[in-house]
This record gives sequence, structure tokens and C-alpha cells, in this order.
Amino acid sequence: MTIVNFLIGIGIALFGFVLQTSIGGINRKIVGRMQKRHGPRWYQEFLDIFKLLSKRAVSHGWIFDFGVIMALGGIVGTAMFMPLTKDILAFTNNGVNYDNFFIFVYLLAVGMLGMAMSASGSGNPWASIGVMRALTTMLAYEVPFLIVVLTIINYSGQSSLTGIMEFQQMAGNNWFLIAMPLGGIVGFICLMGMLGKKPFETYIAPAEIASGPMVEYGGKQLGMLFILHEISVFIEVSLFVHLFLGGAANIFEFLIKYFAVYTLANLISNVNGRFKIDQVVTFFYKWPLLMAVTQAVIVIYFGWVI
Amino acid sequence: MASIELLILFLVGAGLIAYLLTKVNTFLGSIFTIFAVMFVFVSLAAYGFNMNMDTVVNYLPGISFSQTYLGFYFAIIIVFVYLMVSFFHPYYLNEYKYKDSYNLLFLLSLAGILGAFYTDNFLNLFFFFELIIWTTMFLIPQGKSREAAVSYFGFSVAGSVAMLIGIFVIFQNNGNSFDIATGLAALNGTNAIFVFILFLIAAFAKLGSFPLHIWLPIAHGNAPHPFSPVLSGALVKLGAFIGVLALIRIAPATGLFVAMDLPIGQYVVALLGSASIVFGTLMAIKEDDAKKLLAYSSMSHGGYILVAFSILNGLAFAGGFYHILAHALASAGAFMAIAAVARATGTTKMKELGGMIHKMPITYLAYLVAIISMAGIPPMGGFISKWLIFQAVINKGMVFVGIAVFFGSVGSFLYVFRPLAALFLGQEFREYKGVKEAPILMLIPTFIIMGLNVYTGVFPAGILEFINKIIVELGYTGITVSTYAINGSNGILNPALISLVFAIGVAIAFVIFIVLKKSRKVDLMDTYTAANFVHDEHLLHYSVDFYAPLERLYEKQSSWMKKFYTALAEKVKELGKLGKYLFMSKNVATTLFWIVAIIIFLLWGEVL
Amino acid sequence: MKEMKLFLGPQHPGMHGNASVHMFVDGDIIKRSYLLPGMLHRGFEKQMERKLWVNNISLIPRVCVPEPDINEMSFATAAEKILKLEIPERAHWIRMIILEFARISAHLMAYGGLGGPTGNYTLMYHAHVDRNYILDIFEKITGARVYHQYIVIGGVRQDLPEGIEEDIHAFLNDLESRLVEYRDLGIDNASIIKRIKDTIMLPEEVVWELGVTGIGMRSAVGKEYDVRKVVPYARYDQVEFEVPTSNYSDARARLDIKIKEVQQSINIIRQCLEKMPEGPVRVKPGRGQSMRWTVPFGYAYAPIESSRGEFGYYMVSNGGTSPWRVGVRGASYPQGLLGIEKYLPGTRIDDAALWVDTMGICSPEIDR
Amino acid sequence: MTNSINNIEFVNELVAKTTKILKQEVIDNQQVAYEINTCDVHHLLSVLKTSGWKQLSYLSAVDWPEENKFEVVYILFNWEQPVYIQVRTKIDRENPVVDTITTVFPGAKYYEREAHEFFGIAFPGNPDYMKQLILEGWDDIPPLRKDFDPSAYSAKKFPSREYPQDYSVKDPENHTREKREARKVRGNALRTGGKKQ
Amino acid sequence: MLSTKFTPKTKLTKAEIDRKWWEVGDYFRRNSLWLLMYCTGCCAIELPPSMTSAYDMERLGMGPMATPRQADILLVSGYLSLKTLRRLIYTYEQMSEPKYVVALGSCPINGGIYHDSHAVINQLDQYVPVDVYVAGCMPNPESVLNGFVDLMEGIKNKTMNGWKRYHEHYEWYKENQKNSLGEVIVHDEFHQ
Repeated sequence: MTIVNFLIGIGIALFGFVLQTSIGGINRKIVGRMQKRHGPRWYQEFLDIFKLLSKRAVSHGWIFDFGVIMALGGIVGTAMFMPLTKDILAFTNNGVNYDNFFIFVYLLAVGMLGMAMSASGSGNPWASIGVMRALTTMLAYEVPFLIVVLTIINYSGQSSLTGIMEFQQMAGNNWFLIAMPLGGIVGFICLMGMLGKKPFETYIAPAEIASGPMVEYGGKQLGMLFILHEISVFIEVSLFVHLFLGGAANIFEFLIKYFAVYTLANLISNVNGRFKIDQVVTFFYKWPLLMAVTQAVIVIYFGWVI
Repeated sequence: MASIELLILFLVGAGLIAYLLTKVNTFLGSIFTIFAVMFVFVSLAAYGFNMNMDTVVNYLPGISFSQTYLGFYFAIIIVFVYLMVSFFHPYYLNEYKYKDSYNLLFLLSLAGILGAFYTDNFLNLFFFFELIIWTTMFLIPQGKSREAAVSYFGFSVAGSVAMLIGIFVIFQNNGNSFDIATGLAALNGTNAIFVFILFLIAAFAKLGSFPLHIWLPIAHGNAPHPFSPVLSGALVKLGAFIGVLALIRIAPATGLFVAMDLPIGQYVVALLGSASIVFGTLMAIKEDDAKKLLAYSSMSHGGYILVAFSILNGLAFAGGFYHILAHALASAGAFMAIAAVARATGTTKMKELGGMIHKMPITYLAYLVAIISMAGIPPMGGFISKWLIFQAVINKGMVFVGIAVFFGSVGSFLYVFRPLAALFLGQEFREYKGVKEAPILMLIPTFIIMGLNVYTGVFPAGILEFINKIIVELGYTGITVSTYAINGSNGILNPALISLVFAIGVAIAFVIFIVLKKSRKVDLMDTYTAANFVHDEHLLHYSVDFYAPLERLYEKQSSWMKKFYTALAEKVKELGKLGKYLFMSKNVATTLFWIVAIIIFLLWGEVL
Repeated sequence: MKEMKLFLGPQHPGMHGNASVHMFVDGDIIKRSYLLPGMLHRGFEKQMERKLWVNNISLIPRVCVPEPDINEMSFATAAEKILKLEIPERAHWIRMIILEFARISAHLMAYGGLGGPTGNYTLMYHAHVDRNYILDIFEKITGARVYHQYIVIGGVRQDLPEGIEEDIHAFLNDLESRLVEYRDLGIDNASIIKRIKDTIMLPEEVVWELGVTGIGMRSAVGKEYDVRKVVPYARYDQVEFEVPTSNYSDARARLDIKIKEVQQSINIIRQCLEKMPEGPVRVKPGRGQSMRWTVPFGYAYAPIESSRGEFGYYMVSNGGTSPWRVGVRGASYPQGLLGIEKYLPGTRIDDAALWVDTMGICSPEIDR
Repeated sequence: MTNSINNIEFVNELVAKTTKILKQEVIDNQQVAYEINTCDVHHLLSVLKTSGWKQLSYLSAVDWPEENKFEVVYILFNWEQPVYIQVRTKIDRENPVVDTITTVFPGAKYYEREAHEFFGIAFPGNPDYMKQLILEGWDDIPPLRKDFDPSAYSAKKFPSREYPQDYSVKDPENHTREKREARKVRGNALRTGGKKQ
Repeated sequence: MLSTKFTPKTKLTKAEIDRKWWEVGDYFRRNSLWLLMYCTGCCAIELPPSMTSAYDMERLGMGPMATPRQADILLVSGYLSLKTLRRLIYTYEQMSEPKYVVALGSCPINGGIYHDSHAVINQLDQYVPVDVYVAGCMPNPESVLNGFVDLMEGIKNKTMNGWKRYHEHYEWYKENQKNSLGEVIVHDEFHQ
């Protein structure tokens, strides 16, 4: 582990930010076209973020700032672990890759906790409601997703992302999206939940709770939350690509898969309304969980894999 | 060489001195208690790690000691929690009705704990258990609730009775010897299953695990504020100890699940542990009292420990033992933070509190660190143990246990956040304008526990190596640990690296934050209200029914267990009435008849 | 503290218009609530008393912003009732075209507004595209997009421009073909059905208690209680149209009726274009100088079916050059004030914005 | 719904049977107006409600300063027999009190509050009628009375004030005047079709 | 040793550096203007067309935002009754700087059609500084968008500094607000 590894890690986080921000902008344009309009410039998201960073914000006390720092720190840290392809990876040592799956799940939660803390620290009830909804949504999507991942790890015997990637790329193995179709579908639905896309976008919901946790943020704190959001989307979509789409052998493959997954999620999002929060919970604990468990039983106890 | 016997005798003596001192001056007595516990902790820590304790018995007849890594591990954790909590005593005792005896009972229960973990004799074990139960039972009602003491005692007695019967079975089985090691080894066949079940009942009762959990929130919620950390961080672990005896040492040969390579008995315990996790999580999400909430969280974590010990391999055991430590630290930290808040404000109800962070920032940090560990998020100790347990569960392919384990892991995030949001964050209430940070003596343990929480999360290697010794002692192979990395069955974890990367991330974020324009500081009430004016900060504090939409989904189902136990209690009462009717009737002849009949039945029942 | 206080509006994305719903919330259930009106109060009724009859024509559209034409119509009809004025036949038909377009426009806006609370912004974007075409047609006919000042006392301000019929037909065909799409994106969308079905109920007894009219009433009562049918004004008795009703008034039923009414309005406009006679479109209303004409003493109430229900002007003239008193009966007055106070409690905050949206509450006509 | 003339006769009979009519007026074939005594209002409205006039369309007042009276107006409607009934009653302007009708029509609650706010009419029996609804911090006579002059109020409350010295940004580079001239010339050119005058 | 090839840069003063950064910030700010969704009056009815597909404000980088903290532009859409003005001032003071005020319609300029109403204020810029006026009753979406383009140019030319004016003449604004509104923050039964 040398300083180079850490620099690569920071580079990956930065790359993730730039990638997702650009693709987010392109997606805004695509969605604009779908909505019969011109859409913004593709680099609009960059302009938004830098504008926010340039403004003079308000602060509601030290926890309001500290939470944002902790959140962004957690997310940047998580992104540093993310492999882009099976070779481009920051922390690797003599063939041992330190990109255990659970790091992503739990280090992401640090970001969530920081943001939740900071939002509640603003003393605004809307923000607290938004946090409550975000946490409840997390409770909903996390369990089916982890069950699918349990199946994958159990089947492949690997819990590092690069290991899972290599397992899928090995001759004779299919992508897990194909090998475990039910699990793949559940994974995608859960990805929509993670990204906060439309049927599950209960915690922003401007018309109900006035943009939820973000209600008191402006200026640099909001800018940092935007950066956080972009990077966390990068992490979540990359997770899906690596877990279900066989990862990537080179960076272009990664970009193509990434773009496809994100755009599909975004398009589905834009023709749907949003559920209520308890509907989100019941939804995830009905079909996706059932499908995930079925898939797990099929794979683990019967060993049937396509 | 520290003699375990002398330590116990010292504690008893110190208890008496503390009693006298407390009678004179509570502060003096409490300080003496701190030093007494500290002495025990230091001697235990100095000699215990390498099994250098003196186990020779000179003064106490009929009692014998031996030392094991397992016993020492539990003992040191519990003594440590006792030590930390004793720092709180000077500030709380004055509120209690029987403050004189508080320190005495406190030290006596510690003596019981030392004895229980160092004895090699079942009867002694039972004796020390009863000592713990009886002393703590008198400590709990200082919180002014009789119900709490009764339910705690009732469930503990149920556990003890189960254990006693188990001990008798072993006694009979092992050629009339109470020796633990040989007794457990000699068990086999039906007897083993019988003892397994009986010991598990004891373990479940002490651990507050799924079917026997009712006492936990009642006792925790009503216990004195400084005693709750002990109850949750230390005493509950007694159940884990018995659980280890039952699940690993006895491990009866029941049928095998081929798919998971696990005995049915163990699998059932794992499922019960899962139920405990899910149930504890759901109830904690619903709870309004911060201490009861944490009590339910103890129940859920007890479930994790059971799950870990019922998966029979070294990885899971490492997770389980590590979880005992991590949870003891985390729940002690959380309860202590709540206790500090309760001392300042006089309540632990979340709906009455808000904005304490502006008054008690260090307490807030202590709570934050504790809950991060409790929720299993890096870089705290809880992450390591949960990671190990997850590895074991995934490796075994236990899907249904997996649901519960993951549910509890995410759910813990939900419920630990509630006190954080309701007590510490949110609007600052005007009735707590004068509240100040906890005094320095209370901050010392707070800092220590904070530091240990982080230490266990960043450098687990040393502790895991010690745990490996326990696992080897139990007859399984330990896990591979290098200086920084932990090898799981299907992956490798480097906690120090994670923490470092997290620190780098925070540093980057901090740099971004600090180079940008400085924020304008505004008041908490100057907040977005859709352009309306609000003058009462209580109206802007969201703390009641926090997870209302989620709670509504299981509202109807949540009271089943309580109803069952209430019905059971009613039945017991009726039985008592029947007994009263039979024995306490005015007719002496009837009473005499029944007494004689029962004596005859007891004495010659087998003949008849 | 058991309750906390939340606000829907005035500065809230879920509130259309400048009004504020104060909600006392326990968990996520509203326990008490009331509307704080008056943020759009301009003193209209006082202003009208101080302006000439002619001046008032330019003032009144501003009473209700999303649907200004009903104000003009109501004002003109009320004055004509006092004047006992017969206006030219062609003017009636032109008025109907304008009114129905206004209804479509308001319905599209309200239906697109469903996109806000439920989050399906594509629906909103699509609905506003079509609404914008209507505004373009208005601009061609009247010269203004929003405030037309077209329906005046004594007829309409000017005749329809040349060739507008083709534009209207083209637009109507286009819109009609897209109604299916609106259903698919909105009320037939699986994710939105979850939000709007069997919630936000409006039972019949509540309708009578509050005095709700319009779609709310028809969706609950199941009878064709439409001012256009019951008390026909203009030439609504000479066109054929149906009044969609239902007996079960949840949010979905009301939105469904909105879409059906759009279809009926399309039919009405087509019939109008077909049956419209040639001739003058305006008569001089009163006696007096060119601008300072007077209206004789009298009282009149002129009800009009707006997109939200019965909308009416109560007018009193004392024979002067300006009205003596004009009272505006806003269509959303009952459900907006008393409805929110009595029947919003019990709903969840998730549904509050939808409640306000689907009940058809328009704050400017409450405040005036 | 058809026989509107019959409906009006029916209403006439009904009202005449119930109460004393001071003045009667047929506005068109689906609208009638009655002026009655204040004390009869409650009774008449109850009778009308039981006869099918279930909807209170409007409630307000008219100010008649010459007569020194307020005229309170209730408009009722029956969807089955479609006739609008205006019920009017005159009350003293100095001491404007009329009993609430919220017991008959609960929907009248806010109409009455508004009438109180704009005219100062008291509605005893309506619990909240005194609370302010639309106006906020009002400090003058009720605004819809005829003797209230909004223009004077506006001039008093929102006068045009002197701006501070350095308030407006005068940009020497920005030749506003020249630009305006140029725009005028351009406009003229457009109007005259490019011909110079 | 100093290099001879490159002439050493003249040291910039702190004020100059600040100005340079400010210009960079201005580039981002004018290309990403977020509106506050506050429909104060009837001109709000022409905002949906300008925001949605027909005129698509988003291609200018503009979009609606939920709360004042996030927004850059306070859009005063039309007349302002006293009740609204109180809330408008409260909202304006909550916004993060730099903030701009765009006033739509003729009413904020001089009261417009309601110039003699008892409830509507006449000149908005006596209470809150206004950066751009868009005249018309009601202004078309074209003119609304034109107003925003003007605002962007103004930001580029550094003439849109109403928020600075508000700081400089704070007392004057406050006095006007107090004289006309009585109290800005209301205590009544609606706002316990």
C-alpha cells in the first residue's frame, strides 16, 4: 500500500464524479427530449454544482456542517474502493484486492448517516421527515438486494467485486443478470430504490415535503450534497454493473454498461409517479423479496444456474 | 499473582466499606467504589490475559476456581463496563431511595460475576448466578418501578430453574460430579438434547432473546440510569456465556441439514436468534423511550450473538465473540450518553427532548460513536463483528437467517437514529436553556469508551488473536488474522485501510468545505416554513411517531407477545389463587391434609 | 410535544397558488388543519365598485387566474340579466367556444398538476404543451394569451378571425388523439393508481354539508348536476353533451371525470363551430355616454359552470355608471376553507398536496 | 328540471306560506328574490332546506349608506328543481347583528367570517366569526363599507418615498437616452413602412 | 535563482484576486439560475408554459427550486398584497447570497391595475431591491425569458447587485417595511 494507491483511489472518485455528472447531464437532455423539449446543456450539472459552491450559504450550527463533511467524506472514501474494471482498482496488494462488497454497503451508510444527521440538525421538520423516509426506503430495498448478493457471493465464493467480476468473465459463466434472472430483476429494482428513482423517490418528493432532507441547504453545503449524490450514484450503478453485468474488461465496456443502466433507470423513472413510503416498503417486501428468496433457494440448495 | 478468591473477598469487603462510606457521604462512597472496581480491573487485566491468575482456594469452603480464556474474555469485558459505569455514581446516587446500599449491591454483583466466570463447578456457577440476580434485582427498583424488578426477577428465576435442572441432569450423568469440563464432555444422546434445551432457556432468559424478551425493555427502561449500561452491556452477556456452553460445548448430535451442514438444533437456535433480531428491531423502531429503545436493540444484538454461535465454525465464533465486545462497548456508550442527558433534563422520553447537541456536544459525540458501532458501520467495532457474521451466514447459505441478519443490520440504522434526531438534534427547547455539559468525571469514561469503540473498529487484529485462543480452546480452528487484514471465508477485510480511506475522504471534504466562502450563521428557528411564521420551537420538532408509516404496517401484530405473557401472568395468578384457596383456607384440617399429601407425594411419589 | 406544525404553502412546491394550509401533524397524519387565505387579496369587490362598467371588463378576468373567461362570462351575464339585454345569437356561440376552451385549458392544467404531487413530471410537461396550443388559439382570437377581456357586456369584443376554424379543428383532433396518452401517463399508470385510488374520498353527505359543486359533487352524487345542464346559459341547451358522473368519489374518479369532460368539451366546440350562425357579435349595452353608460337598478346572480364548480357573480346595480356591489362566489370556496378545516384532518401529509389538487382549489377566487 | 315556470310558482307558494314577504322579484325564469324580515331568515332557510334547496351558493352583504342599512343576501339552490332563490334582509347599519345560519348550512361558516371582516356584521352563534381571515393586521374600518376609501388608504399606507441618494445605478456607459431615441426612430420607421416623415 | 526567461508576474492584490474569483463565480451563477417556486400573484400562470416544454426554461440552465435556501432568484410574479409581502420579505432574507429579484408584471412597478387598492402595495423596490422588471399584464413567456436573459447579462456586467443594496440601505428598507406593514413577522392566532 503506497501513496500511489491512494492517489489512484482519489482519481477514481474524481473520475466517478465527472462521469456521473456528465452522464447525468446527458440524461437530463434525453429526458428533455422525451418530454417534448430541448433540454439543458449536457454540462449543466457541472454549472449547477459549481454555482452552488460559489454561493454564500447559511449554517445552522456545527452539526449542520459536520454532517455534510462526514457524508461527503464517507462517499468519497467509498468511491475510492470502487474498481472500474477488473484491473483498474485502487487498493490491491500482491493479488489481494481490498474491495469487499460490504465496504460499499456500509461505507455508503456513513454518507447516509452524515446527511441524515446534518439534515435533522437543521431543525426543520420537513428535513426530518425526509430523513425518516430515506431511512425507511433504505430498509425496504436493502434486504432483497443483500439477499441477491448473498446468493451471488455464496455461488461464486467471492465477496470482492473484482472477484465477482472475474468469476462472471470466466469461460462457461454467464453474467449474473442472465445466470440468475430473478435476482437480476430484483437487483435492478433495488438499484432504482437506491438511486431514488421515481416510484421510490419518496424522500425528495418536492410537492409533499419540499425536497425533504435538502430543505435547509443552500450554497456550498448543497453543492457538496450534489457532489455526494453524483458520486453515490456512480457507486450504486457501478455496483450493479459489476455484480450483474459481468463488470468490465476495459474502461469502454464499463462506460457503455454504465450508461445503459443509468439511462434505463432514468427513463423508467420518468414515466412513473411516486409511491407513498409505506407502499415502497410493502412493495419491496412482497415481490422483490420473494423473488430474491426464490432465486437464493434455487441457486444455493438446488444449484440451478443458467 | 492475583488470587481470584482474594479479589472476590476484597469486593465483598469493599462493598461493606462502601456501604458505610456512602451512609456518611454518597460522593465519598462512590469514589471508593470507583477505586475498588479499578483495583479489580487492573489486577484482572494485569494477570488474566496470560492466564496468570491464582486459582487456589484457601478461605471459601466448597468453592473451586479455574481459569479459561472464555471466562476471562467475558469477565474482563464486564468488569470494564462496571468500571466505566462506576464513574457515574457520584452524580446519581442522591436521587435514589436506598442510596446507601447501592454501592454495596453494585460491588457484590461484581463479585458474583468474577466468581461465575472463574468457577469450574456447576453448583458454584449456579450460586454466583443467584448472587448476581439477587443483588441486581435490588438495584433495579431504585428506578422506582416494582414491575421492572418483578419481571426481571421472574424471567431470571425461570432461567435459573431451567439451568438448575440441567445441572442436576449433568450431575446425574457425570457420576455425581459438578465439574463443568467433565460434565459437559460426558453428555450424550437424549440427555445432551435435554440439557441443551434447558441451558438454552437459561441463555435466552438472560440474553432477553426472542420468546423470553419481555423483561428486557421493562427492566432497562426503569433501571437507574447508571445501571442500565451494566444491565445491557454486561449482565446480558451472562446469557451469551451460557449460550456458548450450550451451543458449542454441548452441541448435541441432532440431525443434520445437508445443504447448510448444520445440526437441526443449532439451526433452530439460529432461527430463534433471527426472530429475536427482527422482533427487537421492529419493537425498537416503535419505541418512544430512549432507554427502552436501546433495550430492544440489546435484544436484537443478542439475536446476532445467538446466530453467530449457532453456526459451527471458527469464523462465526470470532464474529460472535467480537460482537459481544463491540456491543458491550457500544451499548454502554449509548446508555451512558442517555444517562447523562437524563441527569441534565430528568427525562428519557424522546418527545420531551430536543436540541441537546447545543448543550452537550461531547455526550452527543459519544452517542454518535456508539450508534455507528451499533449499526455496524465502519470505522467502528460493530462493523468488524457484523462482517464476520455476514461472512459466516453467506458461506453457509442460510437464506432465511440472512434476511433477518440484513434486516436487523439496516433496521438498527433506523432505530439508533431516532434518539439521535429526537434527543440531540432538532430544535432547541426553551425549557432546557440552562442545561450544561456533563461534569468531567462523567466525561472520562465517555472518552475512554469512544476511543475503544474506534480502536476495536480500526485495529481488531490484537483482539481477534485473543479470540482465536478462545476458539482453539473450544476445539475449533481460529481465523486468519494479519496485522491489518482479516481473512474471511470468501474475502478479505482491511479495517485500518477502510478507516484511513474514510479519513482521507473526510479530509478531502473538509478541504472543499474550508476553502469555500464562510457560511452565515443563522438561528435554528430561522428555518424553511413555507414562508410562514412560527414562534414555538416545539411545533418544529419532529420526534413523536417518527417512523409512523412504517409502524403502521406492523402495528396490529406488535402486541402479540405481550398479550401472550399477560395472559400467562393472569393464569399464574389464578393458579396462585387456587393455592391460596387450598392452603390458606380457614379450615386447618384441609390445609394440613394438603400439606401432608404433598409431602407424601414428594417423598414416595416414585413408589406410588 | 405531541404535534408538530407543517405548512403547505404559500411557498411550497406542492401548493398551486398563493395560499397556505396549516397542518398540525402527529407522525404523518394530519390532526388539525386550516387554510390561511388572503395572500392574494386585492380588494376586488371594492375595486369593482369604484370602476366604470367598461373598466371592470378589464379588471374581472384577474379574479381567477387559471380560468379567467368564466369571470368575464359571469360578469357579462349578470349585467345582461339586470339590463334584460338580448345579445346576438352568434355571440352566444362564440362565448361557448371560448368557455369550453377555457375549461379544457383549466382541466389540462389541473390534470397536469397531478404530475406535481405524484411526481410524474412527464405528464405535466405534456399537458402544458397542449395547454399552450390553446393559449395560442386564444391569442389568435382575442389577442391575448391569458387575460382576454373578450366576453363583454353585450356580446363579444370582436368576431372570430378568418380561418380560425381550421386551427381549432386541427388542434381538437390532435388533442383527442392524445387523451389516451394522458390516461396512460396519469390515472391509468400503475404507480399513480396506487396513490389516487381509494384515497382522498369525498362522500355524498360531505358534498351537501360543505356545498361542494362541480366535479366534486358530480363524482359523489352520481347525477348530472351541471349548471350547463340544469340552468343553461348561452346556448348550452342547444348542444348535445354528456355530463360524466360517478357514485364513488376518490381522487381517481375525479381525475377520470376531468379527462371525460375534456372529451365532452371537444365535442361541444365542434358542435359550436358547426351550428354557429353568421351575424353581428355585439350590441351596445346601455344608455348614456360612450363609456359612462349606466345599468338600471337591480339585483342578479349569474352562475357559470367553471372547471371547479358553480362560479357566480352576485351583482347589485343602483343605476349608476359603476356597479354598486359585486360579490364573487368562488367555486372552490366551500372545499377550500371549510373542507380543509373539516376533512383534510385524517389524511396523511403525503396526500395533502393531492387533496388540495384534486378537490380543485383555486386560491385567487377565495381571496379575491 | 324542465318546468321552470312551475318551479317558480312552487317557490312562491312555499315562501309565502312560510313567512312574510316584504318584496318579491323575479329575475329570470330560474331565479327569484325575496326580501324578508331579519327574524324570519332562519326559519325560511330551514324550510327551504328541507324542501330541497340544500345548497347555499352565496352569502354576503350590500351596503346602503343612504338608508343606513346593510342588506344581507343568501342565495340558495336546488339541483332538482333548478331555481336560485335570493333571500335578502336589511339590518341596521349602526348595530349590524344577524344570527348565524351555520346550524342550517354548515358551509356558511366562512362566508359569515368574511362578511364580518369586510362589513363588520356580527354573527352571534358562529364561534369564530370575529377572527380575521383574509386581512392581516387590519387597522381601519371594514373595507367593503361604502365610506371606506381605498385610494386614500393606499396613499397613506404606501406613499411614494424618496430613494436614498446613491440608490439608482447610473451607468455612464449606458446611454439610456440615446437608446430610447434610437428605439423611437426604429419604431417610427416600422410604423410608416420605412418611409421617413 | 530567478528565471530570466519569464518575467515574474506582477503580484495581484487580494481585492483583484477576489474580483477574478467573483467573475468566475458569475459565469456559473448566470448559467445556472434557480427560481424559487413562489407564486405571489397572477403572473405565475405564465410560468408553467415558460418552464415546461413550450418554452423550456431549462435550456438556459434555469429551473424551479423548492426552498429559498436553494434558490437564486426570487420571482415576484405579480401584485403583492400586504400579507404576501410579509412572507416575501421573510423568504427573501432566508435566501443565500448572491440573490436576485425579478419582478413580473406591472403591479410591482407601480401597483398596476391595483394601484389604489387597500390591500396591494404599489412599489416593490421600496421594500425589497429589484433587479429586473418584466413589464406587461401579463407578460408573455417570451418576455419572461427575455427578462431572465437580461438578468444574465446584468450579472455579467455586474449591475445586478440588489442584494448589496439591501445590505447598504438596510435601515431604509426596514423603515419602509415597518411603516407600511406594521410588523413583518406576524404574531397572531394563525402563527402561534
